[in-house]
Amino acid sequence: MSTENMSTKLDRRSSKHAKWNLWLNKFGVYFMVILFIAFGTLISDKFLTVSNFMNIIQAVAMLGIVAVGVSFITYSGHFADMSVPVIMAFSGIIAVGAVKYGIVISILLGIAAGLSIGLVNAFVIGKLRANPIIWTLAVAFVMNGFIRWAYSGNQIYPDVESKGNVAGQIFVNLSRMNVFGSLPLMVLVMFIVVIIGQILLTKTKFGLQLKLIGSNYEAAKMTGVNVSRTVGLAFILSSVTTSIGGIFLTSLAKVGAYYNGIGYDFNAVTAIVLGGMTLAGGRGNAIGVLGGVFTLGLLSNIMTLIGVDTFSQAIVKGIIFIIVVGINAKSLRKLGRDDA
Amino acid sequence: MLKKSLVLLLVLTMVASLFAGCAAPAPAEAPAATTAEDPNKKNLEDSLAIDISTLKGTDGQPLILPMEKKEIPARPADPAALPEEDALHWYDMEFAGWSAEKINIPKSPANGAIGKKVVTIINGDHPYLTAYSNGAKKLAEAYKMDLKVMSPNWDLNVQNQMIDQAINSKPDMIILVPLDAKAAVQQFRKINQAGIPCIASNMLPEDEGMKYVIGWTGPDDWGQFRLLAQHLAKTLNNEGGIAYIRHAPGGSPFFARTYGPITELKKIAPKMEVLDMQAPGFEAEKTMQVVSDWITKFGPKLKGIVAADDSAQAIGIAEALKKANRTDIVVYAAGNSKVGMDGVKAGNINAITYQSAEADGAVPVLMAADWFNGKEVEPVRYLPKHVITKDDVDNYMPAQW
Amino acid sequence: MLNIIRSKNISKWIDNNRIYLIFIVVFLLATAFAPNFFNLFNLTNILRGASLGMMVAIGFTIVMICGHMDLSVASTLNLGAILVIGMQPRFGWTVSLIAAVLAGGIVGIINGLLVAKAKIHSFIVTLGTMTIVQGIIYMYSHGSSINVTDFALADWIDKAVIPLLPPRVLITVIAVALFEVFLTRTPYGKGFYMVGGNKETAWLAGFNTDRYLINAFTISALMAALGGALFSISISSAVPNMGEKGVSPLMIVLAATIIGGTSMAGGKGSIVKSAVAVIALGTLFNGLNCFGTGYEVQIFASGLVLAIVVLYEAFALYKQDRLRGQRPELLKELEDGRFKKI
Amino acid sequence: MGENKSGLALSMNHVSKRYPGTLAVDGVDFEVCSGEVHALIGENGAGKSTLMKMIAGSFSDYTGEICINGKEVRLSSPSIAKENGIEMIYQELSLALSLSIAENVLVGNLPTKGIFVDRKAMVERTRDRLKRVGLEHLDPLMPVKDISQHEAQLVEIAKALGNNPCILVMDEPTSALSREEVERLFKIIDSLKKQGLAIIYISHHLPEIFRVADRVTVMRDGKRVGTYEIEEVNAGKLVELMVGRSVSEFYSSRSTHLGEEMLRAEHLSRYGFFHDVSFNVRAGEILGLYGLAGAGRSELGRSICGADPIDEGEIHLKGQKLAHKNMGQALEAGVAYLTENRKTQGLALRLTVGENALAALIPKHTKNFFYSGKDDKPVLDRLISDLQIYPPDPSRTVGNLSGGNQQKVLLSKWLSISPKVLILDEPTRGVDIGAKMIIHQAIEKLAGQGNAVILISSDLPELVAMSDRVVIMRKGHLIGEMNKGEFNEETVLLAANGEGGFVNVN
Repeated sequence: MSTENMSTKLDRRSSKHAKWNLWLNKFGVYFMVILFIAFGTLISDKFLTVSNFMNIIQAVAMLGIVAVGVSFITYSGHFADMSVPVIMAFSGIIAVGAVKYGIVISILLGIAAGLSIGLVNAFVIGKLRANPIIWTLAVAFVMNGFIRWAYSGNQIYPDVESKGNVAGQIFVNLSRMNVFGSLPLMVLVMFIVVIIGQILLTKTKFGLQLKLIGSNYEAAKMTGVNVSRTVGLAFILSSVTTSIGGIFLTSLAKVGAYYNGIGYDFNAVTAIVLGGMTLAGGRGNAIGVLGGVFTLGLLSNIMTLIGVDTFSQAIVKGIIFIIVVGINAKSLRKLGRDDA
Repeated sequence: MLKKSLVLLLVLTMVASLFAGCAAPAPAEAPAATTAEDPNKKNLEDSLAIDISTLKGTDGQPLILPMEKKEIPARPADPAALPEEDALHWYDMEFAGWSAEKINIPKSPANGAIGKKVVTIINGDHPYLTAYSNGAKKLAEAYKMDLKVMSPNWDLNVQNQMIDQAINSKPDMIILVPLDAKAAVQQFRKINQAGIPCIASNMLPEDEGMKYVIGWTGPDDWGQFRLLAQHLAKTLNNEGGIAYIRHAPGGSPFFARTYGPITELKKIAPKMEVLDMQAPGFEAEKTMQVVSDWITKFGPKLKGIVAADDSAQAIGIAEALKKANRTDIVVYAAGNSKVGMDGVKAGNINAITYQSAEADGAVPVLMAADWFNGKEVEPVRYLPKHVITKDDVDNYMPAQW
Repeated sequence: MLNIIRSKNISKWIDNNRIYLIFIVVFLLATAFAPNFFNLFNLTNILRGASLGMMVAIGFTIVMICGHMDLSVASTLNLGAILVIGMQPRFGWTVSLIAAVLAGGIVGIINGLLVAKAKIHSFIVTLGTMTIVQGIIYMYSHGSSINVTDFALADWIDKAVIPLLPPRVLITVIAVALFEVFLTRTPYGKGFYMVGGNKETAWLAGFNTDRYLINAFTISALMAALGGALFSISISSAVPNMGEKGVSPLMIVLAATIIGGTSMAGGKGSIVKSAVAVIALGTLFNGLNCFGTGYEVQIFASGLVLAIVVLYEAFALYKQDRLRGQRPELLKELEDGRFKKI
Repeated sequence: MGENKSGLALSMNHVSKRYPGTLAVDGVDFEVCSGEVHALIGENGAGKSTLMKMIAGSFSDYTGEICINGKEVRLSSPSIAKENGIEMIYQELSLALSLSIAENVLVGNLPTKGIFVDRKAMVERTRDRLKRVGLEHLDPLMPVKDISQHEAQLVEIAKALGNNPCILVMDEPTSALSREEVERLFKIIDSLKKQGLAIIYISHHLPEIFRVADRVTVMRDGKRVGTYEIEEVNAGKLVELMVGRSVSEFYSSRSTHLGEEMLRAEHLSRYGFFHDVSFNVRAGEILGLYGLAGAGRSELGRSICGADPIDEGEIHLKGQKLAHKNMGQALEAGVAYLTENRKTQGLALRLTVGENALAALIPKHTKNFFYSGKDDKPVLDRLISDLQIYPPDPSRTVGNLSGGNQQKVLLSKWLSISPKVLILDEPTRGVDIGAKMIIHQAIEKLAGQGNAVILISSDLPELVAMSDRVVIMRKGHLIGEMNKGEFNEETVLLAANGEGGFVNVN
């Protein structure tokens, strides 16, 4: 009798502990955000201001938009999309090229361009089950070569391409525009993408089935989930947000060029993983990813405020990244949800 | 078993065909020997008659401008011992090439530039370098030279292979844009040892490397930024804190575009202060983040920003300033890309350096032509220096890239 | 029936040796059509260019056989390069080369410990160390490249004393051969395949799997550092940011390893095949460059090769999956015509 | 101890092992003598597997004392266990699929010549070992991924035997074997016993235990209930000890009410897997589907539910042609398939009980694009209480549950949508008796509600007791059917072997 009591007590405690660990895993990144904010407030009186926070958020807005899309891929257990940079470059360059037909067509065609790469990825990875990293790497190579060839290594400019019509101006302004007073459009889009992403992941058939796929692909398949379509959709969604990010980036840089977007592939993975998603899939959420993106922004902000030079910043970032992910992995292992 | 025999077969074919291949190139050299004296003279005369002063860049500026002179001070005993704020600390970087003793430089054939085979190896793919190649091609066309451009896409290993490939194709001249000032030494040495005349372009190699080349042409980064700094000091009345957005590490611009203005300002406006320097790369959003952080950190102390690039970096700066409503901060940058000139025109950038990409590509070809024509060639040929401001920016439109 | 067996064997054979076929095709095409391609000088040049990638591919392949990924090789390569040049003036070549390679080894040990003991995904660990090591390199070199003025070693190491095989290439080839023998012919080497094929089994069979992982990452980093050091010796200088712009050696090696038939899932792969794949990609680049095509065509072509290989692999896996467990006597029944043909 | 036994090979004194939150093994004493087969039984979660893993050296943090041949040892890693002559045959296959049979069999012990692997010796040695388990026809250099699952199980046994152990632990070694292979294994065990090996045999199959064991130890809730000479006990007694209460009748007879025809397969073929299969199943009926390993039963089940393609033939559901292209469409029509591979294909082990149990409900609970979770809780509560899933906490990670409870969760996934036709592939493999009863009740309940069940099982008593009708497959063909009353364990088995007075329906 007494042992039974003991064991149920033990059970209950461990269950409580488990829930806490799980919560930590889900939103733990925000502890870090709070930690950083506290630290920033300590080191600089200028840190805790609206304008500083606006700066931080705006600086990472594009990364946020891209990362939320790529996080669908990570969530489905397909690691990452190495074709992110070329999708960004391609969507941007096509959007600039189409700016002469008006801003709406420009944006739509830009997204369609990125989407077309996403569709190929979706088919080859979703349906044919090619290795996602290698395939997207191949796509990155091929498209990189293609864009350079098609534009003979030149970059194109929205104001030139628009031939003087107002669309070119609007295009350049996309990344500079404020809505509702002083809310930058990019930031608004980022929050919208995060909210849609969160809803998609947690409240729809797609998201729930994606979780199942990420946790055990075969089991999902044997539960009647249309795995190829769902995985494909993840790649398509990723390509859409990546295209949006690419158009913003191009608008900000005022040029469409094949080199736009370099580095966004690994940066997105960094943010996603910091945000509590594991590469094994099926864990994390879009709000966590947003936290990961914020963390990166805060980290840069604080280090520049302290006066850390560029090189040391890289070292500190790398170390914090490994530590955070290490803690996360450990807490998951305590839960018996070892992903290794 | 199958595998083994396959490997054997492969090795055999390779060896067999190698010998076949070695024998093949021999007859190609035969016609050169039969060339008589006369056509050479004729060729020289024709070449000298070519007038390139009418060539214009896509920006409407003359492609070739007369070279600017630069004063060369005496080298201090140990430049590295001087503080970094002292211009002479950077002596070896800035004045590389002027005093190098040339080694084993081939003699000019003095038989005219027409028909000469030139290989240009640039350092990577970038719109600037696309314009660079266009400039080079334009001049090569004028001289009826056979110009081939190779790009290793920023990969040093690939560039080394391309140099070997270029040597292997036995051209009359190799023009090399090194990826790195120091790695260039061995590259030029290799070309030199192969007996092929060589010109360095755009990226100034170390003094050691200048021994092996006929000459170097390119922008005077240090000089340009001194000029820019003078303009900056004047605008700010020799006061205020300056922050620097640096070039990507690994090349001479990383230093020239930061320490050029720093040393100059130290000299002409000692009250001006270096606040910080960061290298966020050529990304608008990262630069924006850094500049925003600076504005937060330094507040009104920050009076001016010097950037190594007038496109993405300058855009990032402009965005950050606009958000913070800091119209008082002045911005100076290198470049003259379209984006940069648009920025100057719009008032986002106070001034940029004039660095014609097409001229950058054309001048080394001109140097090659001069050399083929038997003319005297100076060891260093700078592109003209100029600071573009709102007043004269229209003269440089449309931009080359 | 015989037909089926034979066609199955041939496709299996092609599958196993595809990299040699790819190499031969690329090589023959280049020989036939590319000007200035087929001569000793140029072929030596290709091998010289490939030796860096081959050296990195050795360790990278071992890590991949263990079912892991090492993104930090490009940084480690830079570390080896910068240290050997940076230390040479004070310590001489021997000491600085050893120190540079050992410094790479430390990176590898850290990678290995974090993967094996802290149980963090290797993709993440090496993504982190990649950034950290690159930062350290910049700090060490102050963001500048460095060089030495002693060219004696540089000249020796790249001079083709033996046709096709300058010392640098020779060292690389020997390293590839040694590691291939080690991996496929010794019991310890076989253990890497076991650990990658099924970690649980390997552990239960008494293998110290953690040590294997640490060793794999250490070998990877050691070889990357050695490759970088030899490369920098050959140019008497070191650049801190090789691979930061353009296409990183990491991507080339990754592509080559996959084209060479190493499986990302682990348990399968060959160092020689990875090395041949590096040479094949180098030949492709070189051949296309002989035509004077721009870089865009070269990257397009290598991407295409990679894409085809990935697609082929996916298709083979799909087919294998579909046919697993088929009963031969039922297939016989089909052939006898009791049913419609497939 | 008995006279024929020569001393203690292994003795464990008061050993314990704690997992986070549970005491899996709680102060157990256990011993095995040389030349003895000691069976270890208990329900899933009773602690047998943990105890065995302890012997195999999987844990470094157990408490208590372990002696081998009278000497105390600390078995903190698999290599130490191996050094002490302990070999283990695992329930889940532990072979590296991409490596060759030889490398797997000789793992950690490859023959060398100098520093190199001696390939010739490797092949020869492997061939010898394969011969012992009747696999002499396999090429030792063939990769393991190319052999069948039951062959792989035998390779696993060959691997363990090859190291000449003095203590051999077998954890459900027969779960993937056919009858003949099981019989061959028993012969091997007999001869090993004669050689003086100490064998620990874990199984849920009581008949097997009575066939091979000398003594039996029963565990429950991490504790040892008792150790008995095999002559002292009978099946009923053992079940009682395991479950902790008396089980008067294991298989209750149920009254069936057969309705209309639910599903009819007409000349179904998937080329190379099964050919020309026709049968039907009625509402309320449990149709047993039996065949030896490799007969094509699972393949048939997978094809009917749309997981695999059908090359020829038609399926009719309630008289209407079922034209499904994938599993999702089959599910929508009401045909579900419970996989035999719980861990690889059945459950997402990293997710919770709730997420797994409701996985199939996702499309049904999605309205207007959004998933509504408000119906989740009642469904989940009902499933957990119906199937007595323990612990009754839907937020538990499935991977931490015992095998029996995992199987219940897997079943609950399909019960949640109560499909018209449910195909169950080995629904009680590796499951303890208590869980088995609950699963059987749930299946009967489902059939009782007017659904059809197709039961694929190698467990003959289960198949015979549960089924209203049995169809037999052999080598990819459906060779006949038997109605209630016409079949018993023996006739079914004979039919599956192609013998006996069985009328071929084709």
